[in-house]
Order: sequence, then C-alpha cells, then structure tokens
Amino acid sequence: MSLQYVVRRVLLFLLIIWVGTSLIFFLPKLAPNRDPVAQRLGMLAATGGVNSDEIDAMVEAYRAKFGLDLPVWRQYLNYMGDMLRFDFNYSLAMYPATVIEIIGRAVPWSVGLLAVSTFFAFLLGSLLGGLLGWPRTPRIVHYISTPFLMMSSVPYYLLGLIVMYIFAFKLKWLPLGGGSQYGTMPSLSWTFIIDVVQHAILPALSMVIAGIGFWALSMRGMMVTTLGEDYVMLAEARGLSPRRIFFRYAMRNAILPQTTGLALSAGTILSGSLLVEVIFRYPGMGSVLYRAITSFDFFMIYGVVFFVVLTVGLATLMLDLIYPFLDPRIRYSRQ
Amino acid sequence: MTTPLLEARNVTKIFSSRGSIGKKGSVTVAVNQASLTIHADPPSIVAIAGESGSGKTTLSRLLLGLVSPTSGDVFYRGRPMTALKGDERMAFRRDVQAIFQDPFEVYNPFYRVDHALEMPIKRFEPTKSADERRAMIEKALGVVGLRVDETLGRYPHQLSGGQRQRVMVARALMLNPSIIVADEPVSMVDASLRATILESLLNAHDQLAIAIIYITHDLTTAYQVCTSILMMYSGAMVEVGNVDRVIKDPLHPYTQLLVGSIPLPDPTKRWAANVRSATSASGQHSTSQGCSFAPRCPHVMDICREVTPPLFRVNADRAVACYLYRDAPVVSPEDVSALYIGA
Amino acid sequence: MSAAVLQVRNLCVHYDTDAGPIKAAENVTFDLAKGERLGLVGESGSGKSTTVLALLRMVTSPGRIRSGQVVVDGTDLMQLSPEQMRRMRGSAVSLIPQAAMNSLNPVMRIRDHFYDTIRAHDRSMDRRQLAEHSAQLVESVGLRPNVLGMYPHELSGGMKQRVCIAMGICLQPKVIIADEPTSALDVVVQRQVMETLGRIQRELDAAIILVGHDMGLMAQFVDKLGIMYAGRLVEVGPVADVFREPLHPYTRLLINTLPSLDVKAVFKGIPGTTPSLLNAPPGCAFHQRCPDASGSCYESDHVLTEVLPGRWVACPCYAGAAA
Amino acid sequence: MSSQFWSYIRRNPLLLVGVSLFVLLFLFWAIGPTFIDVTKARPISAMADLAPSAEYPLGTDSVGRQLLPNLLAGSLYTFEIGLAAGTIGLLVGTILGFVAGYFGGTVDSIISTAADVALTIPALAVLVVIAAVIKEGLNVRSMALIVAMLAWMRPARTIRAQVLSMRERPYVEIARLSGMNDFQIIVQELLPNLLPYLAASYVGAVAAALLAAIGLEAMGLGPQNDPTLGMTIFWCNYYGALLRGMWWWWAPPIAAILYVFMGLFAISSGLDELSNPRLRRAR
Repeated sequence: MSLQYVVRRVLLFLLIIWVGTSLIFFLPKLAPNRDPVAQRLGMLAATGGVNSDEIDAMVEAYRAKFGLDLPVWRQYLNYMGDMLRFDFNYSLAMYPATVIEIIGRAVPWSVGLLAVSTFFAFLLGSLLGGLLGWPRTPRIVHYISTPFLMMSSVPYYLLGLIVMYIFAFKLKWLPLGGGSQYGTMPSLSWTFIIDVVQHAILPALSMVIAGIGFWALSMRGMMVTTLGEDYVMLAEARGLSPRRIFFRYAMRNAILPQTTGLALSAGTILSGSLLVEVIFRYPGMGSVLYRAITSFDFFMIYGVVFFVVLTVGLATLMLDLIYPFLDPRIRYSRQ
Repeated sequence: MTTPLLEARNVTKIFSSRGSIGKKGSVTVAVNQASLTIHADPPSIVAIAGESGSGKTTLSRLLLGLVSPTSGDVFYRGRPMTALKGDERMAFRRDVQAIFQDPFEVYNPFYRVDHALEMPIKRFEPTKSADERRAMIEKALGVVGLRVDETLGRYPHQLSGGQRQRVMVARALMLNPSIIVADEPVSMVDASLRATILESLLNAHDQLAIAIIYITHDLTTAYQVCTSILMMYSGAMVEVGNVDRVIKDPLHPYTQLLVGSIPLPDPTKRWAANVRSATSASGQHSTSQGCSFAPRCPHVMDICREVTPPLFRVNADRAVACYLYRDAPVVSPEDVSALYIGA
Repeated sequence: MSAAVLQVRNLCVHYDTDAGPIKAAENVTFDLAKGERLGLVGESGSGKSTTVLALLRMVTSPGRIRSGQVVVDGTDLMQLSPEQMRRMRGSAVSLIPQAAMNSLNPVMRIRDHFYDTIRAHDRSMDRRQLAEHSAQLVESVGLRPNVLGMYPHELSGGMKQRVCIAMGICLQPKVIIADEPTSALDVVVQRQVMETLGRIQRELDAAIILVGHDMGLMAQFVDKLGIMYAGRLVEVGPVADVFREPLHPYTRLLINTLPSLDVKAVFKGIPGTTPSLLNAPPGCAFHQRCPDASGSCYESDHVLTEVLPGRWVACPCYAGAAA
Repeated sequence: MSSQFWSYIRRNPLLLVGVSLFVLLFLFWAIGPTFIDVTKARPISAMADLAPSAEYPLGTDSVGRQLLPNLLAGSLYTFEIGLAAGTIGLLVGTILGFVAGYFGGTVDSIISTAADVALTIPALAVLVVIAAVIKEGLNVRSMALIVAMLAWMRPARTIRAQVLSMRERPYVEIARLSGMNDFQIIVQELLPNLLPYLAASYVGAVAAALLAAIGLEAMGLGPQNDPTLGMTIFWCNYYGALLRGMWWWWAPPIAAILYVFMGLFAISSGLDELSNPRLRRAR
C-alpha cells in the first residue's frame, strides 16, 4: 500500500469532516428568521428558572462568540475552534449537563448496536447472496430468501415497529424498549450483560432482517459477474472441487466490491439505526437526537450531527484502509 | 510539391492517468517524436505496423484528430489541426475517414445499422432529402457488395462480423473522403471474409484515388495491401520504406525478429528453431534515453543505450533507426515521406 | 497407428433455445495418438470452442451434450459421476485457456494456483513438496521461481500464458487442450510460447489439441489438422497433406484465402456466410457456398469418411474413393 | 414494437407486478376523494382514540383525526414529496454525471469528490440541521426541496460511471468522424443507451427520497400540519400508540409505506433485468 494512497484517504476524511462541520455552521445561517439559537437562548433566559444566573452567563458567552455584531468569518473561526476541541457547549434542555457528556454516554450504545447488527447483516447477507448467485444452490434457498430480498427495500424502523409489536407487545418475549432494565446500574455482571443483550435483540433484529436482503441483492449481482470470469471457468477445468471454487474463487472475489458498497452505505445504515433507536427508545445517539429535536436543544443537535459525521467518516476511512489488504491489485499497484 | 493531405511533425503523445483520490497516476509515452506525411496526389497507401503497445493506434487517432498531441503538430492540408474551426473542421471531418478494428463496437447498439449510415449524411449534407440519403446509402452498399435488403433495417447483432465491417467500409466510401485510416480492419473478421474487405480498400485506392493508411500487426496483409510500410516499436519509427524490401530483407533487428516470428501458413516453412535473435520482452521498461529496443537487441552497443538513433537512409527507398547503419546519411523528419511516396 | 489415447465418437452438443436447438457440434469424431499434435481449426461459430467444453464435460445450460463418447485411455468420460469427472479434469485432460489475461484469480498468488490444482487431485504432498514441485514446473516453462510469490497482475501476458501452461501440465495429463493459447499475444511472444508448449508436450509425450483459427499457427505446430465448419468436422488429415492437397472444398477455399509473402494484391475470399446453426437446412452445411455442390449435397449431410490412408473427409466428391 | 413490449413484460413479471401496484395506488388517489372527505384528516374531526367502526373505517387518533382520510391524504403527500425530490435529484445528478463523465479532467475531479463527500455525510444528519432550524415553516413543498438537495449523488455517480465507460466506445468515435459535436453525441448516442439506467436510477432516487423524507418526519421534522405517512408514524410514537394497542393507528401507514416500497422494489428489479445487457442480448 503506497503512502500516497493513505495520505489521499486521510485527506478525503478531513475534507468530509470539514464539509460536515461547516454545513452545521452555515445551514442555520440560511434560515429566514435570523439566529434560531439566539432566539432559543433568549427564550430560556426569559423563562428564567433555578439556574437563571448560569443561563445568563451562557447567553453572554454565546453572544461574545457568535453575536450578530461579529463578522461571519470570526464566528466561523470561533465555531471551528470549539468543534476541534469537542466543545459543543451545554445542553439547552438538560442544563447543566454538557453536550459532550451526554453524547459520551450515548456513543457506546449506538456503536455497539450498529457494529453488531451491521456485521451480522453483512455476513449473512453476503453469504446468502453468494448462494443465490451460485447455479448449484437448491431452489428451496431461492424460495426461502424471497421475503428477505423484498424486505431489503423497507426502512429499518418500520420493521422495528412490526417486530416490536409481535415479539414485545403481543408475545411479551422480549422487553419493549430501552437499553437495559430501568434502574439497573451498568456493571460487568452476567445479569447486566444478559439484560443488555435482551434489550438489544429486537432493534438489532430489525436492522439485520432488512440488511440481509440488501447485501444479498448486491452480492448476487456480483456473484453472477464473477462466475462469468475466465478464472472461474479455468478453476473448474483444473479439477477443483465446487466447494473450493465457491469460496476461494467466486465468493472471495465478489466480496471485494461488497466492501466498497459497505463504505458507501455507511451513512444510510447509520441514519437507519438512529431511527431504530428512536422507535425502541434505545439510549444511543438516535434517542438523544430525537429528544434534542423535540426540545429545540440546538447545541445538542449540532453535537450529535457532528458525531454522526465523524463516525461515518471514520468508518469509511477504516474500510478504505482495510481494502488494499483484501485486494492485492491495489496493494501492489505500481510500486 | 503539393501540400500534403495529412502531416504529423515530431508528434509525441503522453498518456498520464491523473490519479483521482486514492489512485496513483502513471505516465505512458505512446508516440515518441513521430513524423509522417500522407499525400492525396498521387494518393499514398502506407502501412503502419507494430505490435500492441507500439503506438500505431495512437498515431492513427492523432491523425484522425480524435486525440491531440502532447507536443508536435498535425497538419491537414497545411493547416494545423488545432486551428480548424467551423466549416473547415467539418470539411476535415468528412475528408478524413476511418475504419476501426471491432466491427461490433462501432455500432451504437440502440440503433439499427441504418443510423451509422444516415448520421454522417445528415451532418455533412443537411440539405439532402430522405430519398436522396437512401439513394446514397444503397449505392455505397452496392460498392462493397452488400444487398440492401440483407443489411438495412437490421440491428448490428443481426449481421455477421464480415457484413458489419463491410457496412463500415461503405460508410467511409460514401463520404468521398481523400483518405481512409483503417485500424486493424480485418483482425476481428473471419479469414474467409477478410479478402473482400481488403479488396474493397485496395479498389478504393486504385479506382477512387483515396489515400489509405493501413494500421496492422499482421505483416502479411500489410505486404499484400500496401506499397510502403512504417515499422513502429515503443512509440518510435524503427524502419521505413518500400514494403517488399522491409519484409523480404529486414534491416532493423526488431523488424528481423518480427518477420522471423510470423507463423507462415506453410507446413514446409516452419520456424527455424535456431534463429532466436532477441530475448523476450519480459516486462522490462524501455528507458527514456537511447533506443527503446536496446534491452532486447542482440547487437546492442554502448551508444544504443545513450542516444536515441535517428533514421539512417540506407538506400533510396529505405531508412532504419539503428546504429548498425550509422554510416548512412541521417534523414530529417521532413524528408521521411520521400522514402515511401510514389514508391 | 499406435493405440489412441483419445477417441471422440459422434459427439453432439446442442443449445436449447425458445426457437429450437442450436446444433453447435454435430457428430464430431476423431482419434488422437499418444504424443500426437492435432490442430482443430475453424472460424467463429464453427463449434470448436463448444467441442473443447464438451471434451471436458463442462458444457453448461442451456447447452447439453446430447450424445457421443469421449474415451481417454479406455475410460469413457460420459459415463463418469460428477466427482469422478472432476478428478479427470486437469489430471487426464487438461486445458490451457484462451484468455490468459483473466484466467488466473487476481487476488491469489501464482503459488496458490499451483497448490490448489495439485491438492484437488493429490492430497499426499506436504507444503515443502508442493513448493518444490511448483518451482520445477515454472522453471520448465522458462520462468523464474520467484514468479510463484507474485500476483497475476504483476506478470506480462506472455508470462501469464506460461503459468497457465505450467499449470496445465502439473498433473502430467494424457491430453492437453490448448484453446487459442496465444490469441492475445504478439507474434514474437506467440512464437516463444508455442515453442515452450511444444517442448513441454514432447517431454511429457502427451497428446495435444491446438484449437484456433490461425492457419499459420497450425502449419507451424501440428501434425494432424482437423477443419471444422458449422459444427461439423469436415476434414482430418496430416497437416502437410491438407495444405498441399486439401480435399474438402471448404478447406481448399480456406487455404486459398491465406495471405502469403509470395503474391501481392490478390484477394480470394469465400462468398456467402456461415449458415445459422438454428434450424439448419437439410444437406451439407457448406452447400450454399460450395462451388462443387451437386444433387446429394442438398439432401443429406455427409459422414466423415477415410478416403485415403489417414485422410478423412465429409464430402461426396470422394465417395467413390472410399469404396 | 408493442408486441415485443408485451412479450417482454410477460418474461419479466416483476416489472408487471410493480407497475400494477402503482396503477392501483393511483386509482385509490384518483377515486378516493369522491368517497372520502379529506378535510376530516385534520385534528378534532371526530372523537379521539376510536377503534375502527362503520362510521370511521380506520378509527381515529388521539387528537381526533379520522384515520382513513388521514391515510388517503398522507400517502398522497408522502408520494408527492418522494416523486418531486427524486425527480429533482435525478435531473441534477444526471446533468452532473454527464458533465463529469464526458468531459473528465478537473470538472470531473470536483464533481466526483463532491459526490463522494456528500454521499459519505449521512443525508439525515444534514437534513436534521436544516429541518430543525425551519421546523415551524415546513410544508410538503419545502420538505421535497430539502430532501432533493441530497438526492443527486447516487444518480450522479452511476451516470458518470456509465458515461465514462461509453465515452471511449468506438461508436462515439464514429459519431465524431460523422461530424457530430459533443452535445449531439451526448443526446443522440449516449443518452438512448442510458435510458434503462436512468429509469432504474429514477426509481432508486424516488425510493431514497421517500426513505429520507419519512425518516425525517418520524423524528418529528416534517410538515407539522400535513398528515404525511412519516408524520403519522411520529405521532404514533409520540402518543405511544403501539403500547396502547391502537393498531389501527400505526398499522395503516406502515402498510402503505411497505406497499410503496415493495412496488418500487419490484419495478427496480424488473428494470435491473432490462438494463443488464447480458440478459438482454440473450433475446
């Protein structure tokens, strides 16, 4: 892998973060009714409350950094400085908690759910897709997989509502929502782990079911293309067993574009998982975002959006850096 | 002397794939300082021969104005190609026609074959009525021996490879060009159908006075069709001259190697086992300096690796870019054409 | 003649389409002796590629082998179970493919291609033996052993083709099928690759079938030539005899079309086009283009018959000679 | 031509299924309003929390919307948003894709990088920022515009890749030798061959726009006063319809969304087969 490749990928990553962060700054500026954040702050200050002094101080600090008397570029520099230091200010709705504290608590839940369900969806989906593209696969597999393929176009959270109704509400097999039993403290005990897993099953299931079909569809297409390659034909002529051809020659090569697909879909998958969290009241970033939206907690919204962009940016960067290890044509190109 | 129809003067074409994000760029010198002159009167009939990667196809695309040179100039009737605008450019487009290698890919799969024949008339002679167009097309198909009812109204995949290529010949002839650049016109056509295509090219030259540039890797058909030949290796011209002399008595070590490797269709003349004059091109890249054939050449000398050899005029109708012949006078690029015009 | 190592009898391959069967190979019959070189030559659509696939029993749907025998060293491949057939591929009959550019798995090292091939047939070798054997093989085709550690895209076209040759002989097959092995290569490399192939084949004393459309290459390489036209084998005979005195009218016309360095500006083609293999009209497949066609040619197809010692032809012009 | 079309449709039942699903849906939208009073989709049109009955075929919700009119109006609004956003996205994406693929060079680098960046940043995240700021002012039209802003990248990418591979085809060179200029080549030579891809991209763009719009709405970031399907799901979630056993509230919008997505899926699978040259050449 050439250094140039790594540098270019890292530059692309930085570009993504920069564009994403700048959008968070500039998009609200386009709003017709001036600065919604200032408005919201003014409203909070007017209502007063227990911490009215601190709120006044916060409003003052905000005005010093982003007041309308400041030129936009100064505001932008102040803003970028804050972002680089991960300083997203206080949560407007859950004052005096800071945005970063709340996000810090939510991130592990989100990443855990997202990583596990994407892993299984990708793995099972690719395997199923491989089988569907393989001529020796029995017809029964095609029939069984049809519902999965159709489900691929359905948004995760709708499936979430359906599985929730069936398994939690009607059958009462699994908890209705949340990340763990209400009131339990996180610990490394078996009871807690089992509790967490039980709560994660339904949200994960709804993402995996829809995901399997999605990956199976694209894998099937890739598989058909790969099977038409000369090296697969020659592998058969060399007397290799069908098993060997399936795994080492067909699946191995068809999975490469799948990985690229995974990087390209990272944003969509993450968006979907945020909504699943909302449906299941799962204590991740999705629920935080949902609460922030309903309570006009702008600092919180911007903080979560920044983290979402960061997560997706990091995920694609990682996938892009792993890819050359899967594909020697890139690894060894023109050294 | 009249103004040449087409002239390439010291053209170099470098392809650099500019790396997009995550991809590294690379540089290929496809054509290196090549000069070439084609006359309309009397019409030249020249073969440009070489193996894949020799730059022959790129040179043809430079002459067709489909790519522009990195350095050097291509002239059409004395005017630099880049200066051609509007009507002049349309005149050039019509006057310089081409036949390509793959007789399937030259057809837009969306249309019937008629499209390929109608489109140029519509563009070059917009005043022609539908009936007049039809008459032109039918006449052109007749010239190449195709029956209208077996050709028109069909999709490209419904015709055979030979038929498709003959339609392309008809298309080129229909426009009354001064020159046809034929890039490997028969290499993807079955042996039994090659003859008709080559014959119609030769007829176009003999009877319609159309100049022909025949680009090929196949020395036997080059020998059959053309009077002169330009041998290319790695973007440069290595041997230029009368086709009989070049092929029957090759002088450049590379031409010798190539001629010796032709699989002649004669079981009594098999490859002589001991004539292996050059090593294989096992991937080593030619250096920027010196003769690009030097790494494979059995007669390589020190100077070959240092200075690129110019063309040496060995006799009246032949020049060779090899220091084995350095006693002969050097030919300047402008004079190269004298070697193969009217020969 | 010594006992044939390969006997092909009445091999028929059809492709089923909505409009009816396409008879891609019809009654293909020939013998091949140990160490013999057979050239199978034909234009596009002549059925030579289909025949290659059928010899390996690798015709896939919608195609199917309708009938015929392919006997290698006394074993009829058509009677074997799929697993038995798999074991024959590569070990009894091996293939050197047409498009060497894409014939190697781009994400596998050359080494693993060899290991895969050997292990598919023989699990007894350990890693060291595999490595030694593979190194010998690549050296035998004129490559250095360090090629084994490379990936396909690091090799030139000629080197890849040599790798494919080495892989084709690694189990010492009795019959090697070389399907246009040099069609993507330049003439200089082509000559070198063909010479390597010839040397290896002689060393193994294997029989070889060279499939292609290039009569020049056939003239240079093979002992015996089979001409295919429209799915049928129309003539088989010693290569020198066929070139000197072709018997079938198609062979005669085909040889006439070949450009040579002796005559200039004379072009002889074969008028007409290859007939459709779908719903082919009765009679000899060549009758529409044949200058000598007469009565029986329009009615029935002709069987390949030995008209002179070693010379087989499917044409009634020589029916008398057969008697 | 038409007989060819029908014989093709018969061989491609998925396309037929997809198209039929949409024909039925259009009929529902066309004929529905004559039987169903759409104004009853507003709050306080009836008693709250009523189960389905003869009077209220799909019941009512917690603020007294009648749910059958709600479904009729909502599905139409939602589809309008998807269609409008998908159309704008495809149009912009196609133009950018053509420009990038055909002319290459710096223009291509800029467009491709922009598409890559925009594709990586989750659309939902950007949309959330926009929608949160102008939440009160959202209606069906502004919703469509917001979603359209991030619907152009995928079409731009696919079209660019296609144009890039077609640009070097010999038939494009023949067209140039026939005196055609760039514009004529794009319109007459390239575009017709891209029609199947454009159709498939269109379906994909509409589906993606729907997905984004419904997703935003489910977060509450949608037209507050129009009963789109996504907003209905938001209200269900907001009022805990599922936990209260009010299946008649949440099930119909889900069924409607499933219906639309299945229809789009069937059409796109059918078109996929159409645009796959290997399958087409076999005919």
